[in-house]
Amino acid sequence: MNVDALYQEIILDHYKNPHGSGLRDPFEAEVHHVNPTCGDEITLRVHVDGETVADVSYDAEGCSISQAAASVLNDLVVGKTVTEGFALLDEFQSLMQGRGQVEPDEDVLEDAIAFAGVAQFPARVKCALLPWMAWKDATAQAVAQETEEKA
Amino acid sequence: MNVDALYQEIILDHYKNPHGSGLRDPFEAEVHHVNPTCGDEITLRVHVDGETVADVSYDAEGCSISQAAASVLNDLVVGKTVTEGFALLDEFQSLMQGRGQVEPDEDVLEDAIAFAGVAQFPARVKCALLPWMAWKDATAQAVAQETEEKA
Amino acid sequence: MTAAGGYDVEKVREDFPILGRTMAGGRPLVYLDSANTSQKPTAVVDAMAEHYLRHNANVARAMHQLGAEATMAFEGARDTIAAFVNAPSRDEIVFTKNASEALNLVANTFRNAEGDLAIRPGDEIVTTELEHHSNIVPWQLLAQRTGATLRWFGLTDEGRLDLSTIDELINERTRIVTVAWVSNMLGTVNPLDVIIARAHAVGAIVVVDASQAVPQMPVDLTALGADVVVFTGHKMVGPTGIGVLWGRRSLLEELPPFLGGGEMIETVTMERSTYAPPPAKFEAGTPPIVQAIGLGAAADYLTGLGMDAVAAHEREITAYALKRMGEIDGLTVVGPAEAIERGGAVSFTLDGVHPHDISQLLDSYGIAVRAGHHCARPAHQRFGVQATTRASFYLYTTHAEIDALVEGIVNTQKYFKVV
Amino acid sequence: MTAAGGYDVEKVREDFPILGRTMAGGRPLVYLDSANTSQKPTAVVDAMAEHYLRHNANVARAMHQLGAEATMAFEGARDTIAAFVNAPSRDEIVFTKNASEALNLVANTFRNAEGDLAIRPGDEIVTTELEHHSNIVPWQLLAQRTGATLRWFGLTDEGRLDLSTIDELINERTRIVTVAWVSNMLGTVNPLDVIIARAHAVGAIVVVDASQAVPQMPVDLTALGADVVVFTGHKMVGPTGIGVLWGRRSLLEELPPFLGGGEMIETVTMERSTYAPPPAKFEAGTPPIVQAIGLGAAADYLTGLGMDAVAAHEREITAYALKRMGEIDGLTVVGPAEAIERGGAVSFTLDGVHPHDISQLLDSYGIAVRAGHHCARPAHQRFGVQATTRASFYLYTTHAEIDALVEGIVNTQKYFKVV
Ligand SMILES: Cc1ncc(COP(=O)(O)O)c(C=O)c1O
Ligand SMILES: Cc1ncc(COP(=O)(O)O)c(C=O)c1O
Repeated sequence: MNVDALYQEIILDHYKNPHGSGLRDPFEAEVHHVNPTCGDEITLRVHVDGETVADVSYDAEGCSISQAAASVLNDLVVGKTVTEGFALLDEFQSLMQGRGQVEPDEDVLEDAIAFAGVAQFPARVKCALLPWMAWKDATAQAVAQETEEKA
Repeated sequence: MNVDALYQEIILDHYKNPHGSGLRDPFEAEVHHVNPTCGDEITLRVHVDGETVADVSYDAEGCSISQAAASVLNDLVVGKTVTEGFALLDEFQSLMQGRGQVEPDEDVLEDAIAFAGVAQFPARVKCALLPWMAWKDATAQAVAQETEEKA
Repeated sequence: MTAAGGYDVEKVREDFPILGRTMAGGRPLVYLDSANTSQKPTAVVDAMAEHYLRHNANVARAMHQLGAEATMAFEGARDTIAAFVNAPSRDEIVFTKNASEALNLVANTFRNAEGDLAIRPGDEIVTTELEHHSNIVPWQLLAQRTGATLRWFGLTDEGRLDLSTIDELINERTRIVTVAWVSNMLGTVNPLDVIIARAHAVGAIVVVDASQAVPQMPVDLTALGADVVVFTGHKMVGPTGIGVLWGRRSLLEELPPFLGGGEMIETVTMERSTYAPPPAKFEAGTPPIVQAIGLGAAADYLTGLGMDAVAAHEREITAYALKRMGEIDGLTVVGPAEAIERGGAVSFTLDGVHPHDISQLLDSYGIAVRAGHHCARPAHQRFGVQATTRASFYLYTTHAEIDALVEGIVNTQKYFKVV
Repeated sequence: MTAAGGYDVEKVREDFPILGRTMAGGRPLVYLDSANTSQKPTAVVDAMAEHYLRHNANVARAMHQLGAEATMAFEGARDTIAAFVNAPSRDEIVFTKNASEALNLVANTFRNAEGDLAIRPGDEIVTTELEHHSNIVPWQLLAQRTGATLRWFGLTDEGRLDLSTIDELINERTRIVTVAWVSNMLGTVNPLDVIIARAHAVGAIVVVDASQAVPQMPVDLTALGADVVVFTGHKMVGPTGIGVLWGRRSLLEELPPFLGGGEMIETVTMERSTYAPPPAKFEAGTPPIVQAIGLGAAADYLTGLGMDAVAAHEREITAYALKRMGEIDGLTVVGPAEAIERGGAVSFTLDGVHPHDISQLLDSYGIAVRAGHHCARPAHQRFGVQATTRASFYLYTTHAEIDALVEGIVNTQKYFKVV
């Protein structure tokens, strides 16, 4: 358990300069997620345009890991289709829950491969997943809403 | 811890032939006491005449120790003054709670000295005290009532 | 000596140092009070001591290495218990302090439930006459406090539930049906399938008190199909201070919280709070961490023996006890006299000797049994007795111990000159 | 090295094997998370193991020799705890599963109280902004469920209760005032005398959460004069799974039961039940027997060191920590900065590094601290921080460990390049 595996340079960079942070309009769904154990919080908005995740904007308070995860999430899913986004979530989640045994695919996860080290720190996995769970929740709501409007 | 010390002949005799059992009139107070741990129960009435404990009548369900204790109680306190009765209660109680270290006074406690052995069996002390506690409660009520009536 | 199911009882007894104890008068201990609490194997005690001395930390809240070790051990115990009873999900396992708290948790949360789950005047709650007080009093309190009506199954003379009125007793007004799987006094194993089917047909919730079942038989909660099942650690070779509530997830999600504080929250402000999802929602404060770990070790121990083998041994030893006790003149078994659909608790009366006096005499021979109403006073009332003496058996009970019991009872009769 | 109060800390540490552990990377453990849970001395762990393996039986219900041994040990523990906090009577000591349950017991019984004790709309309950969630949420639930209003003391910038409005806050409508003796986050020791005097002047009940006080200082409940005081075993070198509620006898007698079942009854019929006098009334089901025995052993251990000496050590080590931590640039202590009316929990923030990241780095050096809101989110909100890092000390904490902490914090700053 070497902390350097956790605090990769990429993570600290995203932490210092988070991509896409701040809450923006338009959005179809906004959620507020909390990590009750430690108090980390995120408010996250999703703007879905047709099939596409047009924007993910957020206001997060938390540790380097959860902040960097929000930034990387923004990088990865904005501009992708909802389906692609969920596939990325799956990929990220299995990396996180792999206890350090899963080899991440850089072509798919890009900067998120830096989170491979987090998987060795079970207590921090929740930090990395916080923004992703918020995104999942918000996107599901946004899609449901869209489907309803169509119906 | 020899059971023979507990089951003295005198106790078994009182158990088989309880003195004064059955509920009788007149009475000023009736109480129902339970030993919640084991379920032993006693309904006990006290008839106080002036200063004198004129009658103690009871209906008891329970083990040999609690039944014999009711019988011995009846022998000891009926005909005594209330004050003498409470003194006997004190004497009996200190014998019971003496863990077998207290030497009973036969002139005072008469057959109740046979309960000396019970004191060595902490779990059974409650059995021996059940009728006495009921008597204490009922007598206190009877006396309080009398005082009220006078006032 | 090998039990029917296949383990060596004498070898198993070596795991329980207390069974080798010598009591007053040089008598070897004959422990026949396992329905009250079971003895503990060294493996369980060691697992707890080891945790305290090497890995102790608070769980969930602590993110350091010791905290991770403690959390892993504690949550690992939840996994073990879920697997032991084949719960549909490990997140449906709530740790409580004992079975009584688990039953009260359900009654108390229903008392505070709103909407669909709220209990209203006119609603009915059904229990049975053979329940342990812990499965009666909480429902009496719930009924008193909500205006609902408490009703109950009566008992047949053999000590089985009288199911003849089931369709009237469990009706459209019935909201909750609660029943012991195995009676701690009569030994009766209740026909849960029939009761669950009827209760679910009218839309009632089924709560099962499995305190005497989980220690004795293989349990498959997924197959059972009840809504809530509770049991207690200390009767299944586990520690005191821990019980288990399994609840169907949707129900646990809908019920309001029970105790507030500690880690059961999502977020707290002075004005209001929101709550964590189950099981955390029902685990306020520092949980019984080391007790859960001990219970996990207990489940592992039982799994090591094989619950089929434990159940087979229980059946076999109970049948032997019923046969031998049946030979004693003046002894009446209260409860099923045959070892069919029957657990290993045998309550009895003896003509002319009060249960306390029986247990006292047996104790003087080193034989530990229980006398009284065994927290099942209504069942005693039903059979017109104020108290009984109960001998109860477990995986470590031997035929020789049954023989000692029988000899002890006969000697008791001689002592009190009733034969 | 000898503490101010007179015991040899290095010798005492030998009683706690875990303190000799080596963590990842070969780092010796520096355990600074005792406000979360304390470590346990061998004497406490051995007392419990010995009981399980030699004397285990259920209490009260069992009249055999093992039952008598278990009952004597369990009730003896009640005597020990009563003496440890100088309770007016040992029958006022109720064993719970933790402090959270004890607080909920009070709130929940008031929720169901009738007559004089009933809580009605318009009634007020007063708490404070520095409470642990376990002393907030139960009262929020009580207020929601009865229509009462929850009010609270705010905090000064130094982290002390703002008593300036006490006469308005505690008024004739006030029914219950509940307050922590020592804050688990800020370390503040609250002026109970002033609060109790005012509360009693208006006829309110005073509940004291002594979870962080009883482990650290000599406590005299008879002198204190509160109505209810709760604390928890695992923070005072005792086991998990046990807490204590002391309540004034007249109050315990008047309040309705909390959990129903087991030995809390006097008599049970299917129609209705009556209840045993306290403490049994509030101890439904098999109590945490062995945990109570362990807690008794813990109290004996603390008494052996002398609570005056423990308190003196705590004061001295806290003063040293505050001084050394004050030397670190960018470190802000949240809570009283001086070791006056202050317990041994020091929460802080560090410019530019999130508390989780601090605790993670410290953990990599073998130093165990806690990061988060420490179940005191409102107090964090009050100080505009979402989380803090908390180092907390106890009777076994050394100056060298404080030095290691300070060095660790400085290295953390370097690691995250904030200095
Ligand atoms: C001040 C205070 N109150 C209450 C509690 C709750 O104690 P427990 O978790 O043992 O119920 C704690 C500890 O977490 C505490 O520090
Ligand atoms: C059938 C049954 N239910 C409930 C209980 C209560 O268990 P506990 O005392 O552990 O809460 C018991 C044991 O006493 C029992 O036998």
